[in-house]
Amino acid sequence: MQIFPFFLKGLWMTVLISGASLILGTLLGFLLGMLRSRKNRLVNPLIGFFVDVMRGTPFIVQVFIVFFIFPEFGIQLEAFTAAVLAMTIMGSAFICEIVTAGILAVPKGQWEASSSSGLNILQQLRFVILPQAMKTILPPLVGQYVLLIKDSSVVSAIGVVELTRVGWLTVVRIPEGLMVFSLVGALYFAISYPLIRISNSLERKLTVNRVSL
Amino acid sequence: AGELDEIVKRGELRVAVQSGVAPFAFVDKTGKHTGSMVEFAADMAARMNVKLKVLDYDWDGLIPALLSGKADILAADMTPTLQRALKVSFCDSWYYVQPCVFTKTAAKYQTLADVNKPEVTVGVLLGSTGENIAKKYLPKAKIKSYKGSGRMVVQALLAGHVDVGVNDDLAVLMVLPDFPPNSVRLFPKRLGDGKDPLSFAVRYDAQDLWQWVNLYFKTAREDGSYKKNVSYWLESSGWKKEH
Amino acid sequence: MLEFFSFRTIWEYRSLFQEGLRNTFLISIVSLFLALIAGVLACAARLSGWRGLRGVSIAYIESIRSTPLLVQIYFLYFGLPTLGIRIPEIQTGILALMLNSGAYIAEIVRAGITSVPGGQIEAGISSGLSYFQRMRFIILPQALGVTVPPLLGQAITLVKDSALLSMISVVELTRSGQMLTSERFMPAEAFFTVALLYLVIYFFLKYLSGWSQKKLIFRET
Amino acid sequence: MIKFKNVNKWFGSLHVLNDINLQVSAGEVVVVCGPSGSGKSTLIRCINRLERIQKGELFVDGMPLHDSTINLTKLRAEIGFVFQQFHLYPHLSVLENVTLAPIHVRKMKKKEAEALAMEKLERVGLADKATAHPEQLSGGQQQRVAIARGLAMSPKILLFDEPTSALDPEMIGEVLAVMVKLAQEGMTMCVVTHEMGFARQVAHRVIFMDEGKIIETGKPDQFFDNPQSDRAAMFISKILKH
Amino acid sequence: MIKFKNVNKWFGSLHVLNDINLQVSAGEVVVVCGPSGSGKSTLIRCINRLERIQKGELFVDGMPLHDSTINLTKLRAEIGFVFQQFHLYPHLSVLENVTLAPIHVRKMKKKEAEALAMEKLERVGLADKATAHPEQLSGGQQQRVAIARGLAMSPKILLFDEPTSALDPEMIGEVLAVMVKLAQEGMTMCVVTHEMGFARQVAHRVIFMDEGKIIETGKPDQFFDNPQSDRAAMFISKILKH
Ligand SMILES: Nc1ncnc2c1ncn2[C@@H]1O[C@H](COP(=O)(O)OP(=O)(O)OP(=O)(O)O)[C@@H](O)[C@H]1O
Ligand SMILES: Nc1ncnc2c1ncn2[C@@H]1O[C@H](COP(=O)(O)OP(=O)(O)OP(=O)(O)O)[C@@H](O)[C@H]1O
Ligand SMILES: [Mg+2]
Ligand SMILES: [Mg+2]
Repeated sequence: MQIFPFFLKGLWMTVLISGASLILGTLLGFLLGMLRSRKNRLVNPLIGFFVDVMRGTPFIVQVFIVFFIFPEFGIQLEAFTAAVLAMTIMGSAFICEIVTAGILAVPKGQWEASSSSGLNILQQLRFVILPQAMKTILPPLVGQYVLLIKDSSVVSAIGVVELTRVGWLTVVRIPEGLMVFSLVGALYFAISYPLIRISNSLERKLTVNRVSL
Repeated sequence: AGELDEIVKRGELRVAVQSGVAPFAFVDKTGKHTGSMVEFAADMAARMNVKLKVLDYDWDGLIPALLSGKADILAADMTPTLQRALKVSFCDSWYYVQPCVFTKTAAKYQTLADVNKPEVTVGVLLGSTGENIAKKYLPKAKIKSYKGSGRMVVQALLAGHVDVGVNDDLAVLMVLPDFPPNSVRLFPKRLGDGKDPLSFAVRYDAQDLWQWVNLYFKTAREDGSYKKNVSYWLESSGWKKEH
Repeated sequence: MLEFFSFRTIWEYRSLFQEGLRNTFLISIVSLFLALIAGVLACAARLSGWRGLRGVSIAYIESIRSTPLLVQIYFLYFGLPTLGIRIPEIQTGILALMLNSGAYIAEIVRAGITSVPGGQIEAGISSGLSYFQRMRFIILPQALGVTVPPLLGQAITLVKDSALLSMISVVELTRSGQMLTSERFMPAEAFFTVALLYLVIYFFLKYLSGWSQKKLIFRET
Repeated sequence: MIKFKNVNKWFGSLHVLNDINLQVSAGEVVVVCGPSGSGKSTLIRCINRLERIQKGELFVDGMPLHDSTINLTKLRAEIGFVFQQFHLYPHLSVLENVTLAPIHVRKMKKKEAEALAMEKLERVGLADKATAHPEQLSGGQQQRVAIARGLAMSPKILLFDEPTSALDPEMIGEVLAVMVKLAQEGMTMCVVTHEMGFARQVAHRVIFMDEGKIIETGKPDQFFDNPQSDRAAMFISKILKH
Repeated sequence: MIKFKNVNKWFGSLHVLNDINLQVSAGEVVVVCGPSGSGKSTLIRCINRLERIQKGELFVDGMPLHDSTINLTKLRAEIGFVFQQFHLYPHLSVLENVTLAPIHVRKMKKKEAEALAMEKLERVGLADKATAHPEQLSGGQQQRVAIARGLAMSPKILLFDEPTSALDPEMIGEVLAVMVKLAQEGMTMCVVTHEMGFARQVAHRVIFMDEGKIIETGKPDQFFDNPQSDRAAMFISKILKH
């Protein structure tokens, strides 16, 4: 049980990295998502390509590129910063997809009505489209957060001592491997489960009542 | 300016370790990096009169960390091979481990010949000395390499996923007390000539650092600090109580 | 690290990468197929009127979704043998990926089913079709169209998650990269090759999904 | 054929059907009208048990719908329902839309069901669209296919819930023409609609609902020209005004 | 006020507006009718550039819409548009729906915008619903709020695209009444509608379109009672039949 404080430290690092990158990734993701929903012929393929590469390559490779290849171009980052940056970039790609889908799910008439009133595009997004899109965006967004939190375990490869890393480090010293990993699992569960419940209840609240099958 | 100048100017020696290998490098109860190699690194830094920075990577991160310049010295339980030496410079070996074959006490395998058969599965650690040795001496057996610590191989053995394991005997003996008594037995004969070297590594353009590390070990052997480190960490298990 | 990027070494290791790619591909396809079955069953259980069954399915889905795959693999590989159940690596990996993706797929399928407009269901009811007939002939065919994009996402996740099997000594794509790194100390070569090959699988799946979506999507008028 | 006896239904605390008594005999055509929210849809949806009643008795073709043990599949096979929004199956062709139930509920052979479906499509004037998909049809055509789909089960009763109110004005005529033909051939029909022309031409009775109650029942001409209750009079004046 | 000069528009290969020439002067009320798909919606959507024209010239309030450099925000602030499906903002209250554009486009103070909005809501008879949300209103009320929203920008022109065809019959009257009042007060209006009563009462001109062309233009009574072209005659007979 004396290992517990160590685990809490790992948990704290996991929360810190995920928290920072979720906030940044959400901002960036929303920005990209909004740009993408405009269907601009120049910007869209670019964002599309970015999203494809981020979705199509393992996160560990992305982390390595940020940490080990960026230095070749003069960008030396601390492990923590590199981890947050990599998570932010990757997260923003996934969030971008969710946001685009949410915006496209708002009926076209809402765009037409608001542009007919003379609102400019930013005003339309800010006052009319996004508030409605949030209904479609929120449940998968929270679900995506859970995935990102779990993905944060990958950054242990560049020396960030987060929860999973703590598990591996501890397993070296004490025999109860299963117990260690149960604890790791339980701690992830402790962060993820509430989020999943939130996502589920948002989904229930925000989607219209339906006929039973 | 050479590598050493830069280290001194920076005031910090950055050493990459993989903290999964007690007693070479691991994280102790208090969450501190320690172990034989970490102590050597600390001593080096002290004698350079700079601070030590321990960079702790996963296996996948070790080599890139050295090559990309994140770390100055790679202090892992790595065996120098000629192929690897094409990319990095290995310093003189500072210690010799004895890779051994181990199996469940009840298993029928007795000699190397019993194990060198296609139907036998051998568990090793990815990238470790054991992996190189097993490939060399047990070419017919099926090899499964695990990632993580030496404990993984023992665990895989006891779970029945492999028939025997190959790892250096120190690492095996170290973890045995944590498993049910008498469940694992080591083959009496060590593999190879009984001695396989471990070396620190530096980038191959850092010849000044390379020489310095070699000189360091020479000095340490002479002034007894080498002996102290090795006998505390590697030749007894007294450290276990303290860390 | 990029200075002396060696294509020759990558070429030299092509058979290793081939093996890794093949295993990743096979493991993914098999697990995906099984996960689809598991997901549809779990979803059916979740939507069923039976409270017990629903409870079991929710427990399965939510516990999988809130714990890391790594922990799940660890349990199957090192935990099950303590109960006397020992499964070889590849099968363990397939089982883990199947259970893991199954939970996500269950949610995807459920979302697809609930997206079919209520009027469709009422029209089916009014014609006298039974629950299973409605599922089979009306709801599932329409749900399929909406489900394809998120299923693609899950398939991609699964492919990338299969990298974790390297931990238990399965030689898949990521492991081939690790072996190149460990033998030759060429990490840049290794991970660019690996990333590229994953990207190839990704675009293959994306193409597949675009194609099937074209065949499956219907708009209600 | 259909018999409501003191039928009541609530949605939560909302009393949507309030002591409904109504009989429809075989071959009769009944038009239901009334303001929005008055319970018209709920009323006819109860007839094929898309909604369940909570108090009172409801018999359809001799089957007691208030009894939860009745065979619903059998009941629904006897009743066709046409929705305001058509609800054709978008993934199936017109022909498949019509044959789905005959094949899987009536267990007809595919050939046989297709012959039957073509006959019904002929009847609504759309035999040439059999291979089209719903999205390729205009609203009026879709609604006629929906009617053919209902007819294909050879139902004893046809229910319509505002079948023309989602249609463009020019298409309303073609759907009403089909419905008039069916009425004249003796089909038992309950139709929620505000189409006065249709009601006057073929309805035997018009029922006016408000706030979950049947307020007035009468012959169409009498009802429209000379409503008894104030509420009905006001309602009729509203739908006539423009 | 509005001037179409040989305007053409295509969707892909579909020629939806074919050499349109049309002038609407200030204070005029023009009704556009014609079969589904004839291009009515496209025509009036071009007036506030929801659709762009591809050939010809279109001037609105002196601004050349065929020119891509015009200030769209300014243009649209001068034109109110009322949609068939209302398109109220579901997440905002009625009052917020009406004040949104005045506050953010006209840069009014919130207080000021609210006073203005209340005045407009009064005008459509819904001042008491200011705090309600759209989903709590009937269709007719929603459409009246949509009109108030359009009016709140004090537009020079109001465009209506089938404003009553998504409404229950009893609610059509209340919306038309508001529109009649606006017309009588001298608002310039283009209305796509099939409501003959409205057209006869207030329209100065009826325009009949088919297949992207303006087939006939005339005074309402003359057009409905005595159409010149066969196509118009057939169309009128269809919408009158039931
Ligand atoms: N599933 C439901 N849950 C709760 N309330 C309902 C439900 N269906 C209908 N209602 C309410 O019951 C009342 C009667 O509804 P119903 O649809 O029968 O009216 P209607 O006469 O058909 O109106 P309309 O002309 O608008 O179709 C309305 O107030 C409606 O809001
Ligand atoms: N965005 C679009 N892309 C392609 N085709 C379109 C688009 N909008 C309209 N059309 C087509 O252009 C033609 C004219 O459409 P429009 O909506 O103007 O007709 P309408 O007269 O308003 O018909 P309705 O009475 O059904 O509203 C139709 O054939 C329609 O299918
Ligand atoms: Mg209704
Ligand atoms: Mg239109």
